[in-house]
Amino acid sequence: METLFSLLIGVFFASAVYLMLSKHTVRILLGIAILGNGVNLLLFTAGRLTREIPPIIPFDSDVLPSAAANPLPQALILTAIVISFSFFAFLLVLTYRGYQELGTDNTDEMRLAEPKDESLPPLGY
Amino acid sequence: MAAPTTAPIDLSAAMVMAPTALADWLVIAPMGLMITLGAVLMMVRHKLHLHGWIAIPGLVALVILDGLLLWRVAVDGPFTMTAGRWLPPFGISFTADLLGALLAFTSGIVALAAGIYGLRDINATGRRYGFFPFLMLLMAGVTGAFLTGDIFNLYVWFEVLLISSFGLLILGSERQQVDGALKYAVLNLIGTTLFLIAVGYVYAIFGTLNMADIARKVPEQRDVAPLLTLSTLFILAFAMKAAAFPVNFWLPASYHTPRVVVSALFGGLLTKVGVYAMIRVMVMLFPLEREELSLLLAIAAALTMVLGALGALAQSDLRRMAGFAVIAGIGNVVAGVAIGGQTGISGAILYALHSIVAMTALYLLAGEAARIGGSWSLQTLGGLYRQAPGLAVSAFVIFFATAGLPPFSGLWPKIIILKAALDIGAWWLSAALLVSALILTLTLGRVFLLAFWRPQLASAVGEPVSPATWHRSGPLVGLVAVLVFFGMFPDLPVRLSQGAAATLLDPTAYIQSVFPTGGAE
Amino acid sequence: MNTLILRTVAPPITALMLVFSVFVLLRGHNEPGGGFIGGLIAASALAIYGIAYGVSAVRHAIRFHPMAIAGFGLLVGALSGVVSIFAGVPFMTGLWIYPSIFGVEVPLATVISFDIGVYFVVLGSVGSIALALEERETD
Amino acid sequence: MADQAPLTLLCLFLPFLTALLAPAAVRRFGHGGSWGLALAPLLAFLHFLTFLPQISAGEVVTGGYAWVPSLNLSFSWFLDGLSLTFALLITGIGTLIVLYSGGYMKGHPQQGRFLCFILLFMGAMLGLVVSDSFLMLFVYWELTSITSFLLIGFDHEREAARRSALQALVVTGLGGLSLLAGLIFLWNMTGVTQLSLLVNVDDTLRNSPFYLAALLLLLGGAFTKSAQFPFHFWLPNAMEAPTPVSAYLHSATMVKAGVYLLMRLNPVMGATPAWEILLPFFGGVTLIAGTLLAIRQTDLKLMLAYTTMASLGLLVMLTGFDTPHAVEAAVLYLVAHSLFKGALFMVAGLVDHEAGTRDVTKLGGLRGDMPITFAAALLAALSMGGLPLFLGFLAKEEIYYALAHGDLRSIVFTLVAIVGNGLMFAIAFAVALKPFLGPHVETPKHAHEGPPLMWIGPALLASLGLVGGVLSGVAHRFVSTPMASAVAGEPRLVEISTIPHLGMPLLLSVITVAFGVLVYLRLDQARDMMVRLLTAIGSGPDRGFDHVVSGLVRLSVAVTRIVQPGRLEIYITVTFVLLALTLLVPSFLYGELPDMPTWPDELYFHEWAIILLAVIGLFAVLRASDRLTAIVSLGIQGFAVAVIFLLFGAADLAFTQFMVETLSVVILALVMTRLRLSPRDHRPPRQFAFDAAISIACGLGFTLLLMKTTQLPFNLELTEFFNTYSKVIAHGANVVNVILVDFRGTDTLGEIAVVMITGLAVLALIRVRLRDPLPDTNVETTAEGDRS
Repeated sequence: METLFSLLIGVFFASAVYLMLSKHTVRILLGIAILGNGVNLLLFTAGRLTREIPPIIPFDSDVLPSAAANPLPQALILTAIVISFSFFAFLLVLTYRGYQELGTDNTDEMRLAEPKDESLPPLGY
Repeated sequence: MAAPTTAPIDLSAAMVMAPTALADWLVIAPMGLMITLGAVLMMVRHKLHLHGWIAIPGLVALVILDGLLLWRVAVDGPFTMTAGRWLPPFGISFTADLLGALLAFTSGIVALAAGIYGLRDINATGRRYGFFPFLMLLMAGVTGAFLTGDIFNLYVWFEVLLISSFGLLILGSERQQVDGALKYAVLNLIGTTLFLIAVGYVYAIFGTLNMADIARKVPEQRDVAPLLTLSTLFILAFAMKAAAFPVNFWLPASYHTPRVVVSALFGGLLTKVGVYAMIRVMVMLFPLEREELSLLLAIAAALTMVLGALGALAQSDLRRMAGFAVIAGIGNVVAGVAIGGQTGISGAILYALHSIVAMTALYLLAGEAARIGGSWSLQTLGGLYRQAPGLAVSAFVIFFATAGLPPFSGLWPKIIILKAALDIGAWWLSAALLVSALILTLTLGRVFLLAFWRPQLASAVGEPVSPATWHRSGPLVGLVAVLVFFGMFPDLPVRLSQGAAATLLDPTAYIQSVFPTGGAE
Repeated sequence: MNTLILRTVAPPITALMLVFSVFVLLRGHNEPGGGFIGGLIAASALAIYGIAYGVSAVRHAIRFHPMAIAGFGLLVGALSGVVSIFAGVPFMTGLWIYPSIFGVEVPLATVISFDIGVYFVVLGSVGSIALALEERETD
Repeated sequence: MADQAPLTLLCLFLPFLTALLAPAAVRRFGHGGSWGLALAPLLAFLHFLTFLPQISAGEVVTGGYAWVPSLNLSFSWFLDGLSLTFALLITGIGTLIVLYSGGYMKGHPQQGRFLCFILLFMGAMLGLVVSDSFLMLFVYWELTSITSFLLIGFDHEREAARRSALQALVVTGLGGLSLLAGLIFLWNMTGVTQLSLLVNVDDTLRNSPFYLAALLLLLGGAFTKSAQFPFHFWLPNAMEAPTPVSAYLHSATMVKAGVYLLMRLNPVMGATPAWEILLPFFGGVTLIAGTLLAIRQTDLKLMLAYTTMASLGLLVMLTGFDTPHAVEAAVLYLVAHSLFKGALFMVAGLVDHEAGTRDVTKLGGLRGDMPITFAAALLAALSMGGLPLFLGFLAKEEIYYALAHGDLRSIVFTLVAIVGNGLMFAIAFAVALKPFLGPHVETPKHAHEGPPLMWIGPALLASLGLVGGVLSGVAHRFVSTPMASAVAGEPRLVEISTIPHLGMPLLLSVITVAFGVLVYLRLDQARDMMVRLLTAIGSGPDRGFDHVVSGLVRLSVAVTRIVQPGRLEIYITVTFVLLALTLLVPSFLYGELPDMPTWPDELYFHEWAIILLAVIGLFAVLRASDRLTAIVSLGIQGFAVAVIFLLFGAADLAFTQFMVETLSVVILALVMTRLRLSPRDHRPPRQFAFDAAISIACGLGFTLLLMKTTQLPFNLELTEFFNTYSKVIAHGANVVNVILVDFRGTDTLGEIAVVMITGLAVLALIRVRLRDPLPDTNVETTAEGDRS
């Protein structure tokens, strides 16, 4: 199963990378969202896979049966999901503001911070 | 929600039973204090007059706590507190060793300086939209990162400081900030994501996240696990955070856009967290892999410092120049890491400490120069030597400290790293170090000539500027005093960074502090 | 989007979602759920109310600025960790007490207050973002 | 005499401490404050004077304190004949310079600052010559560079002064770095960090394979500092500094530091072929170039400056000329030069100060107005010209003793010395006689004799040249012999006296003087000739410096445009190319590829279906031609992931993922509908192929690494612990939640901090009104946008 998941994760990462290589901020944003999912799946697979039994201790037991899924990666992913959602929200609004303020979603045209034709620094003394 | 259903169980199999000394709280306290104050500031966000009264004493307390922490580590060696009382590696351990404590303490100092400077530099809007909460949580992230002993937790603190830096980056109300912030955010997000991915692989290989535990397990797994690929991934992720060539783009693209006090904080702190993580992971966890990849690191280091220095020379804008100066400094640190060994690592650590102070001071200086001279650009600046002699003295110190000339603090790490490079016969790396230092000398000498010595341009004569209040001059003078004092009496920081390097190269003490009884095997 | 239907169903839905969010929060320690998901549900409730009645109505209804609520949540979370200093145990150690209220033994713990902190942070923060975005739309 | 150490330490720091007082002293006492300030170097001078008997008896005095024990570096000094002589020259001439500055800078608004800089520089120079440990030497060496930067750029409102200051900083800074590398080389080769211990290890050093590298690096330091050709250009430009600075830098200090270093290293690094070729060669070239360049000048200071360069060449030449008497000659010439050059510079300054010009063609007949100055100038010139009775004569005799031998090399260098000395003779008298003799020429200011503050210095130094020559026995006993012994590394006895002995040296001296007189009489023709010659040669290294600086700036701009092009697309592309390399290259290089996996046949149909759905969602996002498709497709892959979590036992995750994905899609839709965007992702075919290749490489890299790591046996220690204690100790049945709030609660604390900050950051982003960037102003921001 891990093999198949590895391939799936590869597809996730490849898609994310392709989208992020775009000039357009919106596509970069989509890429970031997919990247987050890829990372989560990677963490999930890193803890090895088990089918269907959630890590919840039954009422009549004190310990979790060993067939249950590995809870640690799940907890890590929960943390990571929340964080990546936060970043996604921030970036989304940033993109929106970028479009508003700079009038474009094309990163090639966003040259306010690093203008294109800057004059040489003074050469004298 | 049920009470325990079985008979009392043996807690000692799961928990640390030894009583917790109050002094152990020192490793948590800086981070805890900053988060608490950040939360409080958030609750009183609209009561602007309270912000300074909460934040500045808070930062003073942070410096004191960090100082006590450093003192304790220097005297007693590393110590650990594991959150939740769980036995390591099951809970999240916070472990303070010399490296973390030194960086935390130095960061505390510059945060205090920036906080005080920010009282005047940040206007009401900036404050209402969270300058001080962002600052507090940035510091929570920074100190948390320096002191945590858990690699996933390190990632979390990276994110805390990253999102705080996003917030700070957009506070200055200028349109170019959106552009800078976009590049900064996207590239840094890629960097931290790569770090998280690497952490995922670490978990997949070792089944643990505690760094002391990983350090113990690496030798067992060395023959089977893909540690070199993993190490390269770590290096790439941390190089991005540290702004090493060729993944340093985000820094020059964004650091000049926010308010200068924010740039100062960033210049001092953010890249150093990346450097810290690189040292922690590559030196302490994967020493043999670092050795194997040292050529890669050395090439990156040489390019970083030379291109950083050249980049600084190419700028007219003082802030952009400072950004490239930060990068050149990172090159020096990475060179130390690449060389390795007691000398190289201690040089890298010492340089990082120096750079935290010097780069913050450099940005604050640029801010004052621009405030008095009315411009950021060397094209129009002039006459500052006459107008602000005190500032000229600060500039003289900061410039030569940055270029690594005596008697200022930049000299010593440069000498140590150069010695380390020549010890192993890396003449080209030494040459890069020297070329970088020379170009920086030329660059900063030119700035002194043009902005300070050159008479004020007739077109630039404007209204007289109000003299600097202590909010502005105090932090600058304080940082300059640090640069001068440790330039003339470098023994203490040198000794401490040597101690830090020794602990990293032989992490027995670090591991011992996490697993006092040899651990739960 | 200020349709009559939405205005009619919004109050009960909001109330229901808020109650449900608290339920999800409290059961989280033993069943799927917890502070984060609870907070998200509560924030969505605010968002729906905001769409129906306008952002200012929501702001008026919750009295505090959402970010202040988030700050309160973070404070609760941090204090839940720090309070263990008084028990002489490390940071974030779960402390449980079982006071008897009206004859019922109620378990109270710092881990629960911590989860409540998470709930408030998410409620405040995500709510604030949602409201801010909605507010733009009505400009 | 161990009890001397604290006093010596105090003397070493006295100039620095006094420097801090200088501005206040001048503010309080005016230019007369320099009388008080001069006490500092005077006291130091007297202190060092007390060591003379000891040193002349062949002893060395060392002392020191711990400084940086962690680097095995102590603040330690080492006084032998060489360093003591230097210390005496620095403090002695320094005293006179401070006095002279008091007069010269009288009424200057920044006189206090000037004296402060002079004293700082003096402290640096003094520390340099007494340093024992390498690093301390380097620290002081660089200190002289940065303090001279301040001094040369003192008249900072003039561009030429700024340029010269930067030039000196860069050239000597370059040398300083070279020196540092050289010193560390020495340290590594010998294991010794102190100059005084170097003497014991000479053979390992000379035989080391790194000898030549170390030597070249050290020479890089010495030659730049001592203005050897082709690094000489900064020195005449340093004349932009006020004259007291020139007098000080050129007589006993700054420029002599390089010679000092060479003399210091002579016992351990000398007497090798490289040493004996490089030093005389560069020294000789510098000597000739310096004198020729001096001839063309009409400015008194510049004439002297170029002869300084020539004299330094002579000194370097002699230091590397391993014949009997060479070391003695160098020592004698060094002392004589310090005295007469200091005096002549001060004379030039006096003339300038009183007459208002220092152009030799516009001066004449001042002897009546400035008799003391004239006397001092004459005495100094006689010494510089090397006429009998003067110290300069002794030096010249010794030089010819050293050089005049039968072999070809000696003949060549003898000729070089004759030409150089002859030309210097001519210039000495041009400076000393031209302004004073002949008909009176009208000058911008009506000249008077200067105040005592100003003539004490030159008069005293010039007289010392005579005293030293007449009382050569005393001078040799206390100064020349110990110094020569120190430079040679073995006992030497200097015996030359001012009574001429018939022989080859005397003959050569006579030839030199005759040549000098000839040139002096034909000075104008000689000058014209040189001007024509130099015009023919074109630009020298001085212009070259400008070209280098502006070229470097242009280069840096060009390079920075390439490495920092300002386009996010390039930044991301580079990052991902590196990522692909990072993942794939080590995997192949170090054999870290996974084993061939077996075909996954254990999956159920619905699991396949959902994985397929996720992939379809991804491709739909990639191919999306409008916003809505993109958003919906993004939702599909997100929900597919949620279902995958559910199928593999992660209910909490699925729940959260579902919620988060919904919210993401909603806010994405909310925001995207307000943007007018180009719907399609236009990439030209080549770009598409390139991007696709990078993406696939990255994806492949992650896949391979994940396969490799999941093929390893897994350590479930942590999970077992959580499963065991989640309920019994932490009282929670949902292990995931217990991990989140208890086992790893600190992560969650950080996470909610992130969430809270995001809320605030988004708020700030939406609310704060942005202005146009105003890069050239720093107006307090007035933006207001808060409405809540």
